[in-house]
Formats: sequence, C-alpha cells, structure tokens
Amino acid sequence: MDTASFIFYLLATLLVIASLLVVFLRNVVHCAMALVTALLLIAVMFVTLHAPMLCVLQVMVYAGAIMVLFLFVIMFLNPGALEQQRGLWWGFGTLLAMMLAGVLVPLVATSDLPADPVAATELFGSPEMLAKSLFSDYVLPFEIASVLLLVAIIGAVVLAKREN
Amino acid sequence: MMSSDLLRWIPLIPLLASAINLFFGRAIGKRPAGALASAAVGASFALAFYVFWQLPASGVMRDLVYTWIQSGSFQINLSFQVDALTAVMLLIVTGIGLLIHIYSLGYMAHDADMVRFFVYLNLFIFFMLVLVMGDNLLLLFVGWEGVGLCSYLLIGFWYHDPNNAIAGNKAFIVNRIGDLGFILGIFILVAELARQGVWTLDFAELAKQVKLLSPATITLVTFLLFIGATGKSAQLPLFVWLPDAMAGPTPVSALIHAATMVTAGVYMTARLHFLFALAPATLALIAVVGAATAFFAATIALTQNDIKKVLAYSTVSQLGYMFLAVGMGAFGAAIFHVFTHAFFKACLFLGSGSVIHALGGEQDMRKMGGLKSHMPRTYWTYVVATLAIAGAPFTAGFFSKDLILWQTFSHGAIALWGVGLVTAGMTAFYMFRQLFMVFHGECRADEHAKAHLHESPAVMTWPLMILAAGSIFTGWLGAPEYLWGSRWDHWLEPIFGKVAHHGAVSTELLVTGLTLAVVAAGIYLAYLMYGKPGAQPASVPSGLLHKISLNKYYVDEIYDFALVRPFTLVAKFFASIVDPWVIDGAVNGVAATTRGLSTIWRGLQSGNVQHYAAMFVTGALALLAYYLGQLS
Amino acid sequence: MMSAQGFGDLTLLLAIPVIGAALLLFLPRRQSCALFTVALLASAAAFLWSLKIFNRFDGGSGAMQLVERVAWMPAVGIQYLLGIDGISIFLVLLTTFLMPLALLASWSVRDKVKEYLIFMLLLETGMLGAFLALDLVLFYVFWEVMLVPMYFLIGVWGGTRRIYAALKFVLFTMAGSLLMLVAIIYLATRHAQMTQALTFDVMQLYELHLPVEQQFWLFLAFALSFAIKVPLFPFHTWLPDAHVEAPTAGSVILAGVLLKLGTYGFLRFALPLFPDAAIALMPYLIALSVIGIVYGALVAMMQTDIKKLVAYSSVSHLGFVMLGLCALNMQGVQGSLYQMLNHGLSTGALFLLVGMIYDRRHTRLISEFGGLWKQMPLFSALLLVVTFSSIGLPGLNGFVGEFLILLGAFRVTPAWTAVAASGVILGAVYMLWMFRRVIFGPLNNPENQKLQDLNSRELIILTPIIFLIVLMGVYPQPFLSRMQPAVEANLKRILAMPAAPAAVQIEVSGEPKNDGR
Amino acid sequence: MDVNLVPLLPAVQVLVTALVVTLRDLFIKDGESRGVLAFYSLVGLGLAAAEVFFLLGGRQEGAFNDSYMLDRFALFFALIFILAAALTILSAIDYVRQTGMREGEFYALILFATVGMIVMAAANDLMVFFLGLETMSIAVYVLTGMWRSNGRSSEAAMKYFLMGAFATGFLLYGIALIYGATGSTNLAQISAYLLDQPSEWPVYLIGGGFLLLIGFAFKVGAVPFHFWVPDVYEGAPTPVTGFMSVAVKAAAFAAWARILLYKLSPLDNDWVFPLWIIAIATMTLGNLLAITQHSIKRMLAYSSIAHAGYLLIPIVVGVEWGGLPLLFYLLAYSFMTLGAFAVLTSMTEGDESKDGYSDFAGLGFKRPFLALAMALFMLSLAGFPPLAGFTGKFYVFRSAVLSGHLNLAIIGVLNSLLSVIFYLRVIVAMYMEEGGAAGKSFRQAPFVYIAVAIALLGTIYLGILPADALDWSRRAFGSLE
Amino acid sequence: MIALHNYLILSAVIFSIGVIGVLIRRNLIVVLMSIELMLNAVNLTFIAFSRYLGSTDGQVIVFFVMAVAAAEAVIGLAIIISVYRHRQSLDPQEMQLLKW
Repeated sequence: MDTASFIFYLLATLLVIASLLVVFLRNVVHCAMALVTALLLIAVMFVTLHAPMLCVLQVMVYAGAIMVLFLFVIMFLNPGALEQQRGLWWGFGTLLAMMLAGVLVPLVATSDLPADPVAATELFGSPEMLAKSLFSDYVLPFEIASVLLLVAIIGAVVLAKREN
Repeated sequence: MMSSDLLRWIPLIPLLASAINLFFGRAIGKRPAGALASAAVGASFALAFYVFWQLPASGVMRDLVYTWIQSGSFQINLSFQVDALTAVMLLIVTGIGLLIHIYSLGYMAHDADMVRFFVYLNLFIFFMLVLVMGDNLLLLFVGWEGVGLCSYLLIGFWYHDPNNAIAGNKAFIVNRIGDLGFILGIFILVAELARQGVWTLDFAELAKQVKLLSPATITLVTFLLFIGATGKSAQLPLFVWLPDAMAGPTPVSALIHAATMVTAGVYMTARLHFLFALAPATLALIAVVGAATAFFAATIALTQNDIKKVLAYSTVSQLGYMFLAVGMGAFGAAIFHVFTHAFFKACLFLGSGSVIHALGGEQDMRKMGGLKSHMPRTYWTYVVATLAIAGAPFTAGFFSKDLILWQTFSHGAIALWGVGLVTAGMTAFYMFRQLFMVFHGECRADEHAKAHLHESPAVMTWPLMILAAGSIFTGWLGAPEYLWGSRWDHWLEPIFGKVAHHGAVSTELLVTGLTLAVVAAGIYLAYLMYGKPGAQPASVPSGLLHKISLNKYYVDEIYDFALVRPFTLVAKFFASIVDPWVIDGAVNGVAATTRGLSTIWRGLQSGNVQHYAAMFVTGALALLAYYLGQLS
Repeated sequence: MMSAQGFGDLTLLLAIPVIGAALLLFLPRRQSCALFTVALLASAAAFLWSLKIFNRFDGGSGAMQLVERVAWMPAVGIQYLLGIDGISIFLVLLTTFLMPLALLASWSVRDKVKEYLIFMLLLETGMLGAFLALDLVLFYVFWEVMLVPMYFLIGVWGGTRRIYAALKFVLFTMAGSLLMLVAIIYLATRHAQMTQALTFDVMQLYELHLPVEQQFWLFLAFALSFAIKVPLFPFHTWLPDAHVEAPTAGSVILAGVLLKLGTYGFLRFALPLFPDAAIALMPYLIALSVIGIVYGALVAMMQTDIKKLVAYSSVSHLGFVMLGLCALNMQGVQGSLYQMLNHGLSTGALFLLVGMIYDRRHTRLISEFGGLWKQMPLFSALLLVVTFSSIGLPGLNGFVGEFLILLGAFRVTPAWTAVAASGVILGAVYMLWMFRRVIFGPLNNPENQKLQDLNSRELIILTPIIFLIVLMGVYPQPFLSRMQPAVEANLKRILAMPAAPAAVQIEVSGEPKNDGR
Repeated sequence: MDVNLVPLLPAVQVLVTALVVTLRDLFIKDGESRGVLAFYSLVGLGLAAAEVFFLLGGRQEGAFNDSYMLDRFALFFALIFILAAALTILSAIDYVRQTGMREGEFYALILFATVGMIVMAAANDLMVFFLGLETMSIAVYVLTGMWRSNGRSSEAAMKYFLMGAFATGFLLYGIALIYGATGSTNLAQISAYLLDQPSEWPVYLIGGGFLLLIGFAFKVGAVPFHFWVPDVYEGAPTPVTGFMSVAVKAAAFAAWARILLYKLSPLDNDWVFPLWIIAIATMTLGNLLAITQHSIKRMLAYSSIAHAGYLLIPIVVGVEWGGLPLLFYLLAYSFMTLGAFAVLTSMTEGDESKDGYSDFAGLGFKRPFLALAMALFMLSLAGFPPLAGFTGKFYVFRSAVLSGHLNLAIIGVLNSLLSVIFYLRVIVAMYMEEGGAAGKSFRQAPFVYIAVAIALLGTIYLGILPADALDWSRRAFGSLE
Repeated sequence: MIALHNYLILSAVIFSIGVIGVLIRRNLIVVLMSIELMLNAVNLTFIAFSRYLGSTDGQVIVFFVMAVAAAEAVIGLAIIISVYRHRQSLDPQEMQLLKW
C-alpha cells in the first residue's frame, strides 16, 4: 500500500466515522461538531484530488460560514439537549438508507472508470483556473448563483424577521 | 274486381261521428249526440246495404286509401275490400250495431256519461268495420286490437267501481295474450314468404301464394292465429275474460261481447280459410277446442244466477259451436251461426238489459220472477230469442246449430257431435231456466223495485222486436237441402267454394230429430225444476258438481294460483331484489370500493415528513434496483 | 352532396338556442315571465328553423345533406363537420319539437328560473349537435356537452335524492363514453396508418375495414357507451334514479331525446363502423335487448311511483328499439328509428302528464290516486291515448314501430323475438294496471277531490304531441319514406362486407314488389 | 467567446422588475398602500411577455456556449410562467393584504421564481438548469412559508423545503454521475456523447439519468415522490399554491422535456417501463385520494398529482409523439388551474381561508360569476368538452394511442372517470347545497375577478379554438432540434 | 494511485449516511445537517471525476454547489426558526397539521 492509498483509506475511514456520528449522536451540538469534522476531512480529500482552491472554499464557506450559522441557530433556539430515540423507526430508516447504499455503490463500483488520474498541470485546481472558468464559460451560472443568493437573503429575512 | 271510393266511408262515418262527439259532445248535448251516433251507424248500414246490393255475384270491391306502412319490400296498404263474406259481416255489424245504438238511446238516457258511451260505441263500430273490411291481415289486426280497446273502455265504462276497471284490464290483457299468438303467426307468414321473395299480407295475394308454404309452416301459422282467435272469441283456455266483461253496460254486452267482436275469431279463420283448410291438424285442434268450450261453458251456464253471466257463458258456448264448425272445415256454417247468433243473442242481451233497466240495475235472477205481466214486449221477444238459441224448429238457431251438428256428424267426428248434442240439450235447459226464473213464477224483487217495474220505452223495445223477428227469419236463409236449400251457401260460394253435401237426407233428418229430442228434454227439465208452479227457482241445490259449476270450475282461481301469482312473484323478485341489490348493488359496490380504497390509501399520507422521505427513498431504491436488475 | 363548405343552416340551428341562452344571461333574474318568453321564443325559433331544414331536405336521397365542413384542428384532421340524413332529420325534429313543450311544462319552476332556462337551451344545442355531427370528435364533444346541463337540471331542480341521481347519471354515461373516446382515437389512428389520411370524418372512416379482432374491441367500446345511454340491460340503473329525481322537463328531454342518442349512436357509428364485430356480437346484443324488454317490463310492473314505472317502461321500450337495430334489415332498423320517435313522443307525454299531476298533488305514488277521471276527464282521456300509444295499440304510433321491429327481428331470430313480443303483453299489463289504479275506481282520497283539470297551457303542451301520436299511427308513410334511403344506405354499409354470416339475410332492395295490384 | 445577451432579455426583464419591486418597497412607509408594487410587477411581466413575443418573431439562438437556449420551446414556457406569475399576482393582491403577508417581498419572490423558471426552461446546461431550479425552489419555499402567522404555512414550508433539499441531493448526484460519464454538463455535448457511443455507456451514466429522473419526478409530484404535494399545497397561501401547481410544475416539465425527454432520449428504453408505472400510479393515486378530501384546496392538490400523471403519459410516449400533447396540456392545465385557485383565493373571510366543500355551498347563486367560472374550471379539469382540459386530454391520449400505449390511454380515461366524482362535487356544493361562505364580490376583490376572467377565457378558447395553440405547441417542441 | 471508484464508493456511502440522518433524526437542524452531508458527498464525486477526467468543470460546479448549499442552509434555518416560533419544537414528526 502506497502513501496515497494509506492517506485515502485513513481519510475515508475517518470521514465515514464522522458522518455516522453526525447522524447518530443524540446531542445537536455534538452532531454539528461531527459535521464540521466531516467537512474538514472532505476538504483534505479535495487537496489530494488537486483541488486546493476548493479546499480553501470548503473550509471557509462550509466549516466557517455555514456551520457557524448552524451553531448560531442551535444556540438561538436552544432545543432540548437530547433527542428522543424511537427504536423501530431508527432501525427502519437506517436499513432503508443502507439498502440505498446497496444500490448506489454497484452503480459506481464499475471497472469501466478511468483508472488513473489525468496528469495534472500546475494550473489544475488553482484559483486562476477557477476564476478563468467562472468568468468565461461559467459566467451565466455565476450570475444566476448571485440571484440565487439574493433570493436566499430576501427569503431569510422575510421568514426569520420577527413580526412587529 | 271493382274499385270504389265508397267503401272507405262505411267505417269513416262512425269514426267522424265519434270524433265529433268526442270534441263537441258536451256542447251538442246528450240526446243529439246519441242521435248523431245512431245516425252515423245508420248511414253506414245504408251504405253497407248498398254495397251488398251492388256487389257483383262473384266479385270483390276494393278501395285503396293509401299506403300505410312501407319498409323495404314490405308494404301494407290502408285498403278496404268487400266480398261476400265481408258483406255479411258488414250487415251484421252495422245492422245490429244500429239497433243497439237506438236501444242505447233509451238505455243510457239517464247516464251522465252518455256522450262518452256513444263515442266509444261509434269508435267500436269503426274498428269492427276495419276488422271485417281490411284487405290484409295487418289491417284486420288493427281492427282486432281496436275493438279490444273499445271493449276495454266499455267494460270499464262505469269506472268508479274498481271491479269494472279490473274486468276491463283482464279483458284487454287476456286478449293481448292471444294477440301474441296472432302477431307471431303474422310474422312467420311474412318471414316465410319473404324467404321466397314474396312480401305480402294481402288476403287475395296470400291465397295465391299459399302454395309456397310448407305444410308445417301452415300448421304453425294457423295454430298461432287460432291462439289469437281463442283470445278474442273467448275459447278455452282464454275465455275467462268474457263473463267478467259483462260488467259493461248491457248494450255493450249485446253488441261487442255477443254479436260482433267475439265472433271476430270466427271471421278471421273464415277469412283465412285457404290457410286453415291446408292445416288439418290445426282444424282438428280447433274442432276439439270448440266442442270442449261449448260443453264446458254450457255446464257453467247451468248454475249461474246472474242474468248476464248466463248469457255470457252461453255466448262462449255458442262460439264454441262456431269453432266446431270451423274445425270441420265448414266455414260457411260457422259464419251462418255467427249471423243467426248475432240476432238472438243480441235480442237476449237487450232483453236482459230491458229487465235490468226495469229493475233498477238488479242482475240476480233469484231476485226476479213474474216479470211476464209487467213487461210483455220484452217477455215475448225474449221467448222468441230463447227458442232460437235453444234450437226450436224453424227458428234461426235451429237451422244454424243443426247445420253445425250435421256437418260434425257427417264428417265422422261422432264424439264431437255427441258433445255438441249434449251441449244443445244443456243450452235449452239453462236458457229456459233463465226464462222461467226471470219472467215466470212469483216476483221475488224487493218492494222498492217492484214499485218501479215498467216496460221499457219504445226506443228499446222496437229493436228488441226487430231482433226477435231476425231470430226467426234469418235462419231460413240457410235451410237444409231437405227443405228449400241454402241460399247462404250459394252466397258464400265465391269465398269458400261449393259446399259438398255428404250423407243421406234420411240420416240428416234422423240426426236433427235426435237433436230436437235432446233440446225438448232440456226444456222439459228446466220446466220441471224452475217453471212448474211450486218450483223453488231461488233455492240453492247442493252437491259437488253444482258447486263446481257455480264457481266456474275455479278456473279464475287456478289461473291466479298457477300463472298470475308466480308471475307476480318473479316480477317482485326482479323489482325488489335483483334491480336494487344485484345490479344497482354492483354499481354502488364499485363506488363504495373506490371510496374505501381512497380512505385506506389516505393513511399513507400521514403528515410525517420523514415518512414521506422514507417513501421517497423507497421509490428511488425501486427505480435503481430495477435498473440494476435490467443490467444483469 | 358532400361538397358543401362553411357554416350554414345547421350551424344556425345549433346557434339559436345558444343565442337564446346568451340573451337570458343579460335579463334580470327577477322577471321570470320575460325569461320564459325569451327561452320559449328561442326554442320555438329553433323548431321553426328545423322545419325549414326539413323542407329543404331531400327525402329521396340516402346521402348526407346540407353538409357543413370547416377545419377545426387541421393538424390532426378534426373538422367541424355537420350533416343530416334521413336518420337524423327526424331526431332533430323530435328534439326541437319537444323542447318548447318541455319549456312550457316548466312553468311550475319558480326557483332559479334563469339558470334553469339557460341549461335547457344549452342542452338542446348539445343534443342537436350530437345528432348532426359527422366528425367523431365533434360528436364526442356534443355528446359530453349535453351531459353537463342535464347534470345541473337533475342536480339543482330535482327531487330529494337528486345529487346521487345526477352523479350516477354522469358517471354512468362517462364510463362508457371515455372508452369510446379512446376507441375513436384508435380508429382514426388506424385509418391514418392504412390510408395516410388523417381524419375523424365518419363517412370516410366507414370505408376502413379493420381486422375483426380490432373491430371487436372498438365495437365494444362504442357499444358500451351507447348501451349505457340507451340504456341496455344491465346498464340501466341510472335511468330510474335520474328520471325520478329529474324535474318534469328534464325527464321529458331525458326520455324523449337523450336515450335516443344511444340507439342513434349504434345506428350511426357502432354498427356501420365495425360491421364484422357487430354482426359477430349481435346474438349477445339481441339477448340483452330482449332481456331488457322483459326485465324492464317486469320491474315496471312492481313500481309504486308512476315516474319510476315510466322509467322502467323506457328500459323495456328501448329494448325493442335495440332489437330492431340488431335485426339489421330494413324493417327492423326502420322500425327502430320510427320507434325512437314514438318513444320520444309517448314517453315524453307520459312524463309531462305525470308532471302535471305532480304539480297538483306533489306526489307520484300510484296509491295516492284513484278515480281521477271524475275530477280530471281531460287529463284522463289524454293519459289514455298516451298509455295506448305506449302499449302499441294499432292506429297509434307505437304499433307501427313495434310491428316493424318485431317483424324485422323475427326474420333474423324468431325465438328471441317471440320472447320479446311477450313484452307487448307485459307492457299492457303494467300500463293498464297503472292507468286503472290512477284513473279508475272510486275517488276516495279527499286530496284528489279538489283537483283541477288541465288548464289551457297544459292542453297546448299536450295537443301537438297527441296529434302526432295519432298522425304517426295512421299515416306513417311520410316519415318512413324519408327514412328509407338513409337506412338503406346505412344497411348497405353494414352488410356490404364479405363475412356476413348466413343467418343474417340481406334485404335492402328499395322497390317494393307490387304484384297483382 | 462571443457574448450574446439578447436571449437573456425576458429573464433579465423579470429580474429587473423583481429588483425594482424590492427596492421600491423599501421606500414605502408602513401603513401606506403598496398597490403600486403589484402594478410594477404586472407591468414588468407585461414587458417580458412583449419581449417574448418579439423574440418569437426573430431568430432563436443560444448564448454562453449554448448553455442557454431561448428557443421557441423556452419562449413557450416563458409565456406560461409569465402568465402564471401575472395571474397569481392579480389574484393575490387582496389576499396578501388580508393575510398580512409582506407585499413587496411577495411579488418580488414570485418574480424571482419566475426568473428561475425561465432559466430552467431555457437551460441547455445541467448546471444552468440546476441553478435556475434552485433559484425557483428557494423562492417558492419562502413563498410557501410567507404567511407567517399561520402555522400551516410554516409547516408546509418546512415540509417542502426538507423534501426539496433532500430531492436536490439526488438530482445533484445524478448530475455528478452524468458529468462523470460524459465529462461535461452541457446538454449538447452530453447528447453528442450519447449518440457517438451508443451501447457503450457506463452503468453510472444511466444510473445518473435515473437519479435525475427522481429529482424531476419529485418536482412534478409523481408517485411515490409526491407526498409533499398535498400537505404543501394545502398549507401554502392559496395564490402560491396556484403558482406552484402551475408554474413550478410547468418548469419542471419543461426541464424534463428538454433534458430527459429530448436530450437524453437515447436512454428512453431504460426507463420507459418504470415511467409507465409511475405515470399510472400517479394518476390513479392522485384521483383516488382526491375523492375523499374535504378541502377543495387539498383536493386540487391531489388533482394536481393526477394531472402530473396525465402529463407523464406524453413523456412515456416519447419524443416522437409526446412533445405536442405535453406542451399543450401544460398550457391548458395552467389556465384552468390558475382559474380554480383564483376562485379559491376569493374565498377568504378575515384571515381565514374558506376552502372546504361546505364553504362553497350555495356559491352558485351568491356569486354567480365566480361559481360559473369555478364550475367550468372543474369541468375542464375533469375533461369535459369543449373546454381546454378536454382538448389537452384528447391529445395526450391520442399520443398514447399513436405510440402503441393503448393501455395508458385506457387507464387514463378510467382515471378521468374517477376524477369526475370529486370535480363534480364542487359543483354539487356550489349549486345543489345551501349555506356556506359568501366569497368576495367584485367590489371586494376586483383583481381576482380579472384573473378569473382571463383564466376562463383561456380555458374556453383553448377548448373551442385550439388550433393555433396546438400549432404553437408543435413548433415549440420542434424547436428543440 | 487510488482508483476512481474508491472515491465514488466513498461518496455513495457518505450520501447514504446523510440519507439516514434525514430519515431518522427528530431534530430539524440535524436533518438539515444531514442534507448538507449529502451535498458534500456529491461534491466529492464531482471533484473525483474532475480529477480523473482532467476536467476543471467539476471544480467549478462544486463552487456553485457550495453556493446553493449555503443558500439552502440559510433558507432552511430561517424556515426552522419560523416553524419553531409556532410549535416550540424541532421535531418534524410532531408537525402533522397537514395530513391525509
């Protein structure tokens, strides 16, 4: 096993564990912490896949902004610390999701995939490349995304603003 | 063959009078309306007589009014014809009809609904004339049904008594049962001929094409037609309506239920003699049915106490004679009996009507008696008619009935002849029983009725007298060979052909003598039991046979039990079980199932968003699993 | 005659009631008299216009006449295609004739008059359209269009169970017609595949000869739709409910015209479009018709409600009509067509009469009546005529139709016809029974002793019907002769194919044999 | 790279309107009338419609490397969206005031959603489509929950959002797999790839297609991804429900038609059978469950599921025959459904929504016009001729027959029969029962009447004279070539 | 090197774990977090494909997905707050005003 493989398997294991913790821990805050961990692990994985810029964004946007927002809401609402369990439904839901994994995995676990990554250039995954793409090929989605965020802002305000 | 536009007016005049009275009768007033109706029939009679007079010796007169129904090759004309047979019937219908119209002027004078009565009566004359004048089977059927309608209306004329209305219904429906046979007979006739490329119901045409039909078909057709005749002419087993039909006003009984309409069956067989003649099996059946009916009805008539019921059963019995004649192939004799019977039976009915009129509506003979002195004209005409129906020598009934019995005998149907003979005796008995009970002995009416006893007005008695005269003299037209010979047979020769005479005159005389002896015995017996001073006509003899006879063999009850009730039960089963529960139940069941399914499936929509997500995942799972399954 | 283009007389006929309805929309709802007048005028105008059409109509031709053809959805070949022939002309006349009378008979409607009249007029257009349409899709459109006003008429102005009855009526009808829609589409598709011509024109579709097994299903779909409308046993249970609950005019139109659409559909569409299947399935149709005749009569006999009795009698009578159609010969089909008119008149009149007595007494139970002749002689006399017309007394219209039907059927299936003919007896039994209990007998019920006889409005309604009942019985030839060419053409379409079984005889020669005369 | 901005015109027009409304709203003090905002919105939508017509006449072309194709197809749908938005705003004017929702944001969000929809219909790139979808979805999530004083509204928003976001995950996963297989998200390139290498497609490509399909099925409310529909439709403010059931559904079908039906049509064989089942299940379940509802709004929700089922028929039928019926049916469906919801909108008393069958009792004679319109909408939805719904169904079933899916046509018509039961119940309530709520008079809610009238005209027009619209639908779908 | 399918399987597993969270958790916030997890799993797929196809598009897409995820998180949390105001609860299973 080479280093890359080792790193992958290590990250993968940790990621699965963190994810499982997200869905199975009963304290909301703990869940949020597990999620942060998972997101960071994914960020690390992005690095191994030659996407350094996205790694940074992942850390900033997700682990930074979004998770802070989550924690903020958690604190704001301060719900009951521990969530109730309902055994049967938990088991059923888990089983269902595992079955889903059982059909998703065969879909992607095929041999007709490219075995090796294409030799990466220097630029691959760099901010420059991303920026070029965004403002040439992807300028339209970029604009739409801005509208999307605007809508989200307005919506959030409308929904969450306290009534007079 | 002659063509004449005149013919259509014979039926049309009564129809017009009927229509005028229908719409304007109230405005005209009762008596003028009655007079108009009578005048219309009188006009018809005059026309009929004129036609009769004009009728060429071997000829037929035709009057094509218009094409009535045409569908594909099937064509029926509204077209009248008069030949010798029709001419006779025409005279009977219009002649007797006229007398009875006149009689009714008196009889119905006090009835509030007299106009309506004459509307019906004229309508009846119209339909009867269509029946006898129609030149095709379908037109005959139109008249056939039309007279049934009028019969229905007139039986139920006094509608406020539910029994009358019920009797009317019974008459119509029983007739309809017969008509089913009739119409099926027509269908077979048309269909069979159509198969051979001939489309006709025209009598003349049928007579020509009858050779195309196989014997079996002819037998079937005639059999079915005869079923129709048993309905209309009150033969076994469909005779049950006629006695009940006496619920109508008495002139109606005389005209419709004695003289004319009920003989339509005989007329029809005579009209289609060329068919019937080719169906010996049917003829045999007709003879048996006729004889049986004659006998059977006579036995019932023996014990009836209602003056009109006796006459009704006697009518059934006499009709039986006519069919006996038909069964022997002696159509001329049958029609002859129709002719004579029309006179004496009309006379009897009108006489009984006169009696009932005088007694203020009383019909029970046990409450009559001794009327001879109070209403002599009625009495003497009644005597004449009674003698005629009993078959006293040289009365009309003597000639016609004797002819039938002789035909039967000479055909070798000895058993049937025997039945006819016995029936003749019984006829004499019950008729004289009636005569004695009504006119002789003590008057058993209550005081109130006694006080009002009176002879009927002239407008009623004159018709009686004319009919009584007819009851004697009409018979002379058909005298046997050993007297002056039959003008009757000669007249009808163009229709039925020459009547063959077999058997020796001596035998014929012997048979006649035998009949007369039986008749005399019957009369004497009646005298002993009812006429002799000291007899107790009102007392009720006991005995099983008497009881059975009095109750008309319980035929109505048997029919009710064996046919009407099961039938009603079936109808009830359909109406209250099959329709609402099975058929509608299936429909409503589908609806209920749908709603039930809806309610059950609604349960999935639990409101729990995580259930929804689970269903979502299940769906996704199923889709992807399907795809993976396709791969392998 | 098929060359005519554009809108014309027939369209105007369809438009007149709609125009009337539109006028009504703008009238104030309080002035019920004005509303009635306008509606009556509109329907009378439609009647007069249909008479004019009748006048222009060439009775000697069996072809479609006064054809109007306008592209409607040209991409798929759907046209606004109207035409009239000897089959439809009389049904159109029947419709326009009955409608003013039905409106006149609605005088007792006091509630929501405006809507009532609008629905009646729309109903008229729907029915006329269904009779006139020669494009299958257009036919379907009108077929459904008339459903809605009828639904409202029953549902809003009906009796106590009106909502159930109305829904049942609609669901039953739609159950059949939706499958017919699929069949229509399929038929046109097959036609397009086989001839490259995209059309729903029924005259063109007649030419298509599909394999029997395809015809089989298509015929079933069409037949179901029409059988429900007829209604053929055992699809009849909507009818008594609808009739009993509907207001008088609704019943009149329902029995008088709507039911005819079912039999008309068989004659115009189901039989000639799918002749092989029709002939193969004919024994079953015959059996159902005959069962319907007897069954309807038996059930009618046991009814206590006059309207229900008449409703079941319709089941029986329409069974006759179906039987005649199934005979597939001149007499049977022509008799059926004639009987459709007869039934429209006599049953229409029966419902009118029942409605008149209901207006007075607010009950239809037979047991409530008795001895009405004394109090209402006119009513009784007219009821008598109508009753006997319904029974099929010779001299009145019913006989001609029944006779021809039975004659035609007898030539094909004697045994079934014999059974069917017993329906004639049963008809007499239940009708006379009803008549006796209502009209005859003593006038016992004090409620009945105050009854008024018919007023002049009611007489005006009934007189024309009675007149026609008598006229059509005495002199049917003007009607029959105009039907004949069209019926003959239709029969030729049905029978002019190779696989006609021997049991069905072909007899469509027009000229009668006049030998010896 | 040439930048062609013309095709963006309608979307930008609506977007600008939304921004203007948002900004103008800020300058209106509390308590002042905000009617002008609705006016702005309508004017903006009108301009957008005018631009659509203008573009229809011109040359249709793509922009941004053909990732955005404002072809006739997109323009057709843009018109539906604009129509839906306009009618929704018209019928919402009174409703919004009465329920105390924030007017400016309400109109703005409707407009934003419309922008997203136009983008979805025009998107020729999975990413563009995805972003359009999200723009629309987020706006509609918010709209659903906008009636904040109403617990049902919030609950509906929560359910909608949760299920929506969940479905987004599947959709995105599908996009990822397709991207992985074809190396692009551009539909033109994906399509080219599919045609280049037939039968050598990797497993995960089709798997991705399936996941995409799941996402679409969710958006249109197909069984078994439909569970959110009744709850959300019932809870959302009535005008929003109308908007959702028409515009959102139309947008989803637009994308479905372009992406799955047309561009990925080589994959048809793989999913035609499951789609067949889904179509049948959708219409049957929708109709079946609608029967036993007590609220007309919820009934309409189930009915909207059922109609999704009918709309799936042309999709099962495939690209050859399905295009025209799909588009035409959507158009017809838009008019009648918007009309029905507009009538429902008028049925409020205070801030309470009167949407039960019993509330409609006797409406026929209290508000004759509204009731008549409602009756016609119901009849049209049930498929009675000569109304739009019939014409639509006729073409849908015809397409099924033409393509040999006779069974679909038969099941479809049987479902129509089922649907008659509950559509007619509305009429029963309005005309054959007594009591109930009053509904608003023209004075009280003039704009609702205008909206109803427009929808009614459309419903009747498409029923009686559908030829032009049919032609238009045909050419619109044809422009996907 | 690690074969591509390893990454894909990993992301499929993470996706499914996210689904578990959505299905079973009775706290809306955690449900929302699970959805974020699902989106991240998809992101991983994109990046992995991008790397193995040598196509930069994947990375750009992930950029947009992040934007979308952020927007969804914001709206989701706003809705959660809104619901919480009415119900004082975050348990999705208790929210059953709308059903049947």
